[in-house]
Parts: sequence; structure tokens; C-alpha cells
Amino acid sequence: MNNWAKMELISKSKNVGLARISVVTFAAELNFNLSELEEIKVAVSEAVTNCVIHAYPFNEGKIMIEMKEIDQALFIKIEDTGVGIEDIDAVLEPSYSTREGHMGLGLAFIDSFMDDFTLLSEAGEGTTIEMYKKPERIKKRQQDNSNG
Amino acid sequence: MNNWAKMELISKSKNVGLARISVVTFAAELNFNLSELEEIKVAVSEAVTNCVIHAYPFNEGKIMIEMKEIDQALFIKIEDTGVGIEDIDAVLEPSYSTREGHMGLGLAFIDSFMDDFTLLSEAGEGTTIEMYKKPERIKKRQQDNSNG
Amino acid sequence: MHISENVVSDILVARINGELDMNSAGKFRDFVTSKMDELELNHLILNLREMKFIDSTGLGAILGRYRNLEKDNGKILLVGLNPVVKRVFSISGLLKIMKEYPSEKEAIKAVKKAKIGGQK
Amino acid sequence: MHISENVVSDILVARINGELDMNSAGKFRDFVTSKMDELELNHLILNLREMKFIDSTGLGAILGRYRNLEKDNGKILLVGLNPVVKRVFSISGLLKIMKEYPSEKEAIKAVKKAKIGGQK
Ligand SMILES: Nc1ncnc2c1ncn2[C@@H]1O[C@H](COP(=O)(O)OP(=O)(O)O)[C@@H](O)[C@H]1O
Ligand SMILES: Nc1ncnc2c1ncn2[C@@H]1O[C@H](COP(=O)(O)OP(=O)(O)O)[C@@H](O)[C@H]1O
Repeated sequence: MNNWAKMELISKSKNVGLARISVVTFAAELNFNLSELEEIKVAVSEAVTNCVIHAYPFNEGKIMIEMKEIDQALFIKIEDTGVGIEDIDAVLEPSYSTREGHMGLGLAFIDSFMDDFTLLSEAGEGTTIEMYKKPERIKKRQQDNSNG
Repeated sequence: MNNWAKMELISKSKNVGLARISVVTFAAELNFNLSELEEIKVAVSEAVTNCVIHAYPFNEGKIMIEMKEIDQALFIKIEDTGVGIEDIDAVLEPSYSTREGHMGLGLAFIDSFMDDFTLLSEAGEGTTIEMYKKPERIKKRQQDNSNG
Repeated sequence: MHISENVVSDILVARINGELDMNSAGKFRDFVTSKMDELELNHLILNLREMKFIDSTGLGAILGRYRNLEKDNGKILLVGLNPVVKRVFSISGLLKIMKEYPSEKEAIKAVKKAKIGGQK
Repeated sequence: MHISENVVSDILVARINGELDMNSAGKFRDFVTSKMDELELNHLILNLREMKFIDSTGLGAILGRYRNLEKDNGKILLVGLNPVVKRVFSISGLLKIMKEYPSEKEAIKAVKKAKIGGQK
């Protein structure tokens, strides 16, 4: 069976590090190199920080994290049941933030550091972000195989 | 709200390290010193290894881990739905193991390294182990307060 | 995260150890602000060689200090960016407003030179 | 876990790097067994200075090697136990059958001395 793990956390700022370390430890068993693992850490940190700051601005709520190995690649789903997003297209713009003092770079970092991501949300219902990344070594190997 | 986290893993040997690191990262936010954190790592490793080896000997199953902060101390619950234990009193004896080549030391280590633990099981239903540890620093502080 | 510091004329040299994220950004801001206010320092050199992690919240905290110092012509200078850290600084645009130097010494020299040139 | 090794006369000196648990115990056993069989070595010095973690499964793997070598009067000697590692060795009883030495050099000397003394 492909590896898989699930986690549930409270939206406290000290748990952002816990989420990061758990996911990167899971990812380290795949074929990522060190700088890819650093990129995954940043992406997870951004998504979980968004839950703490934006999804639950006034009280603590739950954050659900799922990690999966799919065809030697990493799939991560991070979910909250917080305030949700009114205008998804707007928040996907780099430098857009609904909070003063925030850089609006979180989603841009996720976009840069992961191969693929999807943001799903409904205002008042919560937000789900799914991210996908395949190790460069595996991509290369699969390409070499299909070429030769 | 006191901190709290939950995790669900598949009983693969590579996930023993993931469990260990996640719990110790959670515990690091409490007031444990470095050698107490090492002790917690050993205890978690023993409990999760038992699930992999004993609870699910023939196929992979799920392991549920809950960690909680209670009155500045750490509470950990590790649960499987595997084969369960026939004779709890027997397995609690140091050096007792139902598997050849195993030292029967896992539960003895948990006993040495945690303040308290409870083993609950029913044959065919699965096993739950609960462990509790309070940082020495907190114990000392609470004692000083009650003495003075 | 832990910060160790050093003061050279009107410069605070801060070495960040550990992770700069939403859990430590407040501590970073409080430490730098109070130190610089207290000793009336103008410039900040950030040595990030021992920084294990930074994300957009950490970068935001550094940008906040930049905006703060800018009012009085204060500068932030960077030292010891590893490749991944350099990349997040670069993507964020912060490398356009803060320069990187090969060592604390070089960064200190750069501040002093700018002063003689009359740019404070 | 990663093992680096060194051979001195009939002794394998193995330095364990990382974590020795159920995920790496098999690799440890295979590495030590095949190296010692191949080169017909009798004794094993384990340098654990860089070992980051060990639990009862890791100790079991070391005990397994001990039982194996014992048949031909081979010994296991330990080097570089940090306090926590020393405690788990001690609780497990392994320190009663394997001695600790302050350095690889001292451990090698001890094996050679025992041989001159005729105990192989
Ligand atoms: N989990 C979430 N719940 C609610 N809103 C979110 C969530 N994640 C992102 N957002 C919205 O998307 C915007 C952009 O996010 P991001 O690019 O990470 O930048 P920043 O966090 O700096 O604002 C946020 O300002 C917020 O309005
Ligand atoms: N989660 C579990 N499921 C089923 N049996 C278990 C579980 N944990 C412990 N046991 C039983 O308890 C015995 C003693 O466990 P332990 O002290 O950890 O030693 P060891 O794992 O070396 O056998 C095991 O041999 C096994 O029979």
C-alpha cells in the first residue's frame, strides 16, 4: 500500500512548525533532495499559517492535513472549516492580501515551490488547498525511461 | 485552549520515525529538557513499533496517535485495531515477548521513561496504550509553590 | 528562534538562530525594535547563516522593520543567505530593497562608507 | 541510518550514523553480517557517537550480532555512548555483556591484549 498519513491540529501558531516537520518527515521517505524538502516546508508553512491567520481570525479551530504518496510523488491536502474565501480569483493574485501588514505572498510561494496546487473554498464553509510535487529525480528517471 | 493534536498512520516501519518526530515536536513546546524529550522519543518508538510488529503481523493497519497538553504535562494515546493481547499481566513482565528474537523490553522502557502508562486490550479488538509525563521543571516548580 | 546581537557604532548586528515564522515573528519584531530604540541605532545587519527556516510571515516581519527604519534613512543589510533562503528573498522582491554582503565585516564597511559619502 | 566502516586485523569497526530502530535494524544486521563473513572478521567495535536514536528494536539487533559472534568467541565492544544511549543499554542489560571503551583505539587495544592473553 502506498504510504499515507493524516493529522489534525488546533490553529495555534506554535503548531505551524509541527505541521511543517511532520509533512517534511513524511516527504523525506520519497525521493526528494534537500532543497525540494525545504520548498515543501515553505509551502506547508504558508498553507497552515493561512488557516491560523485568515480561516480562524477570532478563535481557534481545527486544521486537517492529509499526506499521500501517489506514483512516487507527494500529495498534500490542508483543510479548515473557517471563514472561507469570497473571491478566489482575487486572492490568487500575487501581493493580494485581505490583511494589513501581510505580504500576500503565501499562495505565490506555494505556486513557485509545488508542481501544482488547487484552492477550493466557499465563504462561511472553510477552505481546502491541495498541493502536488514530484521529486525531480523521479521525473528524470521516468523521462529517461520513456525516451529510451 | 490547551494544545492537542491527532495523527493517523499506516503500520509501516518507516512511519515509526514519523510518529516519533511528530510527538517530540509537539512535546518540545512543553517544558521538557533534552533528555526528557529523548525519553519520550523512545517511549513513542516502542509503542508504535509494537503496533507494526505485534498488532498487525500479517498486513498493514491503522495506528491512531493522540497527543494532549494537560496541566503542563504530556498525555499520549496510541491505538491500533489489530490482534490485541490475550494476557495483559504476562506481557507487562519485563523480558516477556511473544515473538522470537524480540527482547520484551518495549513496555519496560515505556515504564522507565514515562511517569505513568496504561495498557488496554481485548483479543481480536486491538490495543490502546496511554502514557503520561510531566516535565521535571514543572514538577519542581509546583512542589516549590506548594511548599512555600 | 533565538537572536544573538552585537552593536557597532549605530548598527545593530542580529544573528538569527532557528526558524523565523509566524510563531517567532513577534519575538523578532519586539527584540529588534526595542534594542534599536533603546540604543538609538539606525541600521540593521541581519546575519541569517544559522537561520533554519523562513516563510512569507518571516519575510513580512523583516519588511516591517525595513519600513520602520526607512523613515530615518536607516538600512537593512543581509549576510549569510543560503540558496533556498536567497530564493525566497528574491521571489518576494526583498532583494531589490536590501543588499546582500559576503560577511558582517563587509556589511559594516558598507554602512560606514555610505555615511562618509554623506548619505547617512 | 548510515554505517561507515574500518577494518583493523580481525576487527570490524562500524560507526553508526542516524537512527537505529525497526526501520534500519535489518540494514544494520545485513551490513555487519556480510562484512564480517566476507572478510572473516571475529570482533565488532560499535562506535555510536553519531547515533541519533536507538530503541529496543535497535538494541535487539545488536544483541543478535552478539549471539552470532559469541559462538566463535567473538566480542562486541562499545565506543561513544551518550548519557541517554548509555541508560537504555544499561536498562536492557547489554552493558553486562558488552564493555564500553573511551575510544576506538582503546577498544582495539583491548581486543589485541585479550588475544595475547590467549583468550582469542
Ligand atoms: N485558509 C484560508 N481561509 C481564508 N482565507 C484565506 C485562506 N488562505 C488564504 N486566504 C485568503 O487569501 C489571501 C492571500 O493569501 P496569501 O497569498 O497566503 O497571502 P497573505 O497570507 O499574506 O494574505 C489572504 O489574504 C486571505 O484573504
Ligand atoms: N499493540 C500491540 N498489539 C498486540 N500485542 C502487543 C502490542 N503491544 C505489545 N504487545 C504484546 O506485548 C508483548 C511485550 O511487548 P514489549 O514489552 O514491547 O516487547 P517486544 O515488543 O520485544 O515483544 C509483545 O511480545 C506482544 O505480545
